[in-house]
Amino acid sequence: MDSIKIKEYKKGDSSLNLVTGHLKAVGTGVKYFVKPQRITLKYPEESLSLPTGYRGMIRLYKDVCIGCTLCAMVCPADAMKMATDQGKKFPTINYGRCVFCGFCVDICPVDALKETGVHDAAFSSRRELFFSPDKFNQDFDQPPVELLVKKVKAVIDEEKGIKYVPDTD
Amino acid sequence: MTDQAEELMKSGGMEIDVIPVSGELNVGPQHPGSGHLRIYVRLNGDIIEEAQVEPGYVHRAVEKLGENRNYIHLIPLVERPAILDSIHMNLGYIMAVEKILGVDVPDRAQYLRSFAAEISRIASHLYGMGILAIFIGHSTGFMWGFGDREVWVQILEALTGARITNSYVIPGGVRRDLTPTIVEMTRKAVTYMRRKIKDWENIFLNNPNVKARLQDVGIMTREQAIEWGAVGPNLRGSGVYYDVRKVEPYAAYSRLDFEIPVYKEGDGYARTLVRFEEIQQSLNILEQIIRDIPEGQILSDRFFKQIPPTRLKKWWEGQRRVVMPGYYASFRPPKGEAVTRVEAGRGELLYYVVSDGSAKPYRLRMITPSYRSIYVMQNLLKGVRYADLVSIYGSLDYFPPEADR
Amino acid sequence: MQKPIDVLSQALQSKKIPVKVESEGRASIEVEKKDLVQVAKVLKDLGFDHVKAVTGIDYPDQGRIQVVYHVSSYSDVNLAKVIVALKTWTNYKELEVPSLMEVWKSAWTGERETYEMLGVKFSGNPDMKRLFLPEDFEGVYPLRKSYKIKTEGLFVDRPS
Amino acid sequence: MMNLLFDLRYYVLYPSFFNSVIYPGLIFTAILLLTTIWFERKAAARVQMRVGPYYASKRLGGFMQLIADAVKFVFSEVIIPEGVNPTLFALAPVLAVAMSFIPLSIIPVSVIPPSGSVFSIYFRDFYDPNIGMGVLTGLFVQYNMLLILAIESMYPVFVIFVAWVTNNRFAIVGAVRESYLSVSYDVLLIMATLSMSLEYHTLDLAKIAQSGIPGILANPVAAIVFFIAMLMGSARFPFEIAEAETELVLGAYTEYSGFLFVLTMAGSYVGNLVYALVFTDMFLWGWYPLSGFPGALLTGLKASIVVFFSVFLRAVYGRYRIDQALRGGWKYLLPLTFVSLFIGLVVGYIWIP
Repeated sequence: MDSIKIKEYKKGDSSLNLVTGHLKAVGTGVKYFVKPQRITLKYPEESLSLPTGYRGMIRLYKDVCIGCTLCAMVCPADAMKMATDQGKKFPTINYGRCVFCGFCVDICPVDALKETGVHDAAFSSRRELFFSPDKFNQDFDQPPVELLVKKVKAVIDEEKGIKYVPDTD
Repeated sequence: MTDQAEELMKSGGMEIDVIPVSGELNVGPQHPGSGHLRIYVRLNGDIIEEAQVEPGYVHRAVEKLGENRNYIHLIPLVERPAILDSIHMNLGYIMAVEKILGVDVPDRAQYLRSFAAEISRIASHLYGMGILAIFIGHSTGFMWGFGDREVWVQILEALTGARITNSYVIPGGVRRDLTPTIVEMTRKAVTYMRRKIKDWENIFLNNPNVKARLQDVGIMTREQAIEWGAVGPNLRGSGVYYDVRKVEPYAAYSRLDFEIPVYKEGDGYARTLVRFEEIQQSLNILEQIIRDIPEGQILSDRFFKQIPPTRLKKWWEGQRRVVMPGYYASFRPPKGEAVTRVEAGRGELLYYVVSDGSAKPYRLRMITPSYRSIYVMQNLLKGVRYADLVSIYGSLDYFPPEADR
Repeated sequence: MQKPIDVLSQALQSKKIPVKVESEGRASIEVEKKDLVQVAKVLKDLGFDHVKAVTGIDYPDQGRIQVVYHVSSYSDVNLAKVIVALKTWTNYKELEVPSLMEVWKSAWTGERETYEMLGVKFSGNPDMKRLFLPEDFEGVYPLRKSYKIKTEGLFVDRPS
Repeated sequence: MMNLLFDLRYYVLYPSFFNSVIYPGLIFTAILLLTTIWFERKAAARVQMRVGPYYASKRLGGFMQLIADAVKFVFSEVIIPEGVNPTLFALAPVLAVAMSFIPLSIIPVSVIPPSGSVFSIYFRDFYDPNIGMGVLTGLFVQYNMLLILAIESMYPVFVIFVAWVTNNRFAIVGAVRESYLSVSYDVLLIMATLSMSLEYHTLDLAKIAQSGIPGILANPVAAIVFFIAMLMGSARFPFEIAEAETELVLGAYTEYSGFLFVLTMAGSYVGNLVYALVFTDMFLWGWYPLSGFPGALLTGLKASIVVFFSVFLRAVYGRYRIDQALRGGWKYLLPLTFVSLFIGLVVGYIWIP
């Protein structure tokens, strides 16, 4: 074990320190006022592209699925259930419950489930959140991309924290 | 009028007779300065005579649910109480499960656990400082706390695939490996944070206004901190040298070089300073990890062998990700019990898992740091000024969902 | 230098307190309800100064509840490596355990929670009332095994 | 036709009307108020890694957001809590705002030269014997310093009134804090003003500004004290103690919603502008060396900068505790005002004729 160091801070500033403290605080404020460091993403106009391996919404490849039920067993939120379809068992998912842990994707022995990276789908009723195997088998309807939308990706910058640069892909 | 209150009056340089004017205030749960918590306050003038902390507004019965779910199902569940610090919440639980299972974790996975945990700690501390700042009215500290946290959240997102509910740690190892991109991101983020910390000092820590609000506020002596069972930075702010990372090193902490900041004063400012210096120490740790991390597997051999070879090729050799063998879906650990502790962002996190040999834990006890702060806060709030309620609350970094579980 | 756990077990054995050493940092003591406070005081004298957790475990088949205090030390750097589980049992017939608040104040939260969740009364704790549950919560104690929660099956077609 | 226009111009530009309704009265204040709030949000956003108001009007940097907010507030429901007197509840904020507007018609914003200015026709009506020129002010009083301070010190009474009628505990605590604060900052304001009046041998703001000697150089101590007292008086950071959101929800204004809430909010901003105008006249040369309408614009510009700076402090500070603010006021700033009195006496004797 390392040596134990118990520190103390200096209490009771002198009035000179007090003045410099105030000046430094206001000065830092002014510094950022003059040269702002903004990290806001202007969302509808700029859309963030996600890193590879992002655990977004999941889709099923029905033709690959062997109906082993492992995904339903591992699902922590009881979101994935098995349904019988033409004598075969297929997973269904209730997105009202899914917590996007990705366990089902990881445990599927034949890679019949895949994370899509879509994270901003919207549904108009709770019933729509329930995906039957057939619906689950389709690609997600990507939200209509207007021309204005600029795909950007977040890059960590040494000076500005986060910078958004246009995504070239 | 309590003695404490009288003393406070004198120490504040106001030696006047205070005519007792009492009244009650219900701070929370619908109050901008309370969070999901109700504090019943009895005031005497400006002095709080009695404060009763009443948690439970965000209770989600993690312990009960834990008895009704398989071990693997609990991974996303136990990180819910403090999603800002989910890596730690997860890590403690997984360590308990591993102890019962008797699994060894490979070196690289241990380093990766420390890596994710330290990022989580920085993010958690920044969040805590942000909340403290807005509680005392300092909106810039609030926004900076959340803004700078975003940098670390981005790294976690790249590493684990999710921003906050990471579910990154699994029994026997971790789910994903470090990529060169993440190493580069971390390196830049460390540089950025070191630079930004100077501005933090100027506008927040050394700001005379902030000092006035935090110094000599909510003083907890060493004896009191021990008696009340304070944890984490609150404990270390009171001059107790206790950090699970040093006392009982887990993950890779026995091989990492870092210091534990301890301050003697025990007031709100000391607690804030401890958090602040812990961020700096965490930056050092991160640098060491990306320098020293050994090569190797990230999942215990016992489970790694069970992954089907075709999948192993695709995922591990392709994306540096491990997938789960079917074993995980419903494993039955032997009978036994385990007590594990980790140093989460807000302090010591204790798990007590009792297994009866079935697929579900017989009893899961989760003692979160904020849970242990309830008693500390209740005691600290007695005899302080009403305006100090928020600075004590903030400086304890109390997080209601974490306390309620 | 002796390991802290060995020092501890020697000290306890000299006082005729049965201690079970589980690993380098874990030990457990199982005592009768009536000896609880006394053993706690011995532990406190040894340097264990705070309670980390108070846990109640329901064993309905045996008709009793186990109460576990996990104690450790802050002030002694060596003892901090050890967590001692102080275990005791209480029957369904008389669900009352002496409170350890007089020894360790930090047992406050855990004792209150165990009271509301399992119905174990801690005599001597000044705040034996609910903490997390709402004041008007009805029904049995939620952490008892007799409090069942609804679980679902794996199949949509055949709900279990 | 020409006559009608001339008549209209005569009445519109008549300082008693012009100053209290157009500039720096209702209309200008309303615009400046919106600009101030917009600036406050924008400036805080710049410091805080954000963008601030943006989407309401992208070209104007989100300026229209404030208009949108105002419209939203006007049309949202005014909730009158149970157990209050509805008349008084509605009347209280109106009175408070009205009270905060009154000083605007007394503060001199410029001088009227005998000829050459649009205001020259009123030269005789607003003739100030102290400076030998007309003064552009709504109501000319030779002792306007005293009158402004007297009216402004009434404002906290109405804040307390607002809190009292809402019958809310947080509001009462806020009102108590406001009353403690108002006593301490009023003393500072009066003492700082007094030292300036000793220094310039007058109680007329116009004379101080027109003297051509900036007060901030002649008596910097008084300027500092006045500025801090101004922050206290208009509930700006770091003295936003009576409203203290995380402690008292919104202090005295907790129960207000909709349009009445806008009024309560406007009160403190108008107060800030009043103090800023006085500060400009007293310490920053006011309109000097301009006169007439350009002079008035210059005064407004300087006052706006003072207002903007005081709202900018939101991005730098948290709030002090009430006892710290009181201790600061009585223990440190009050002795400073004695220093400023002394400086006023000496400098006034040596330098200022």
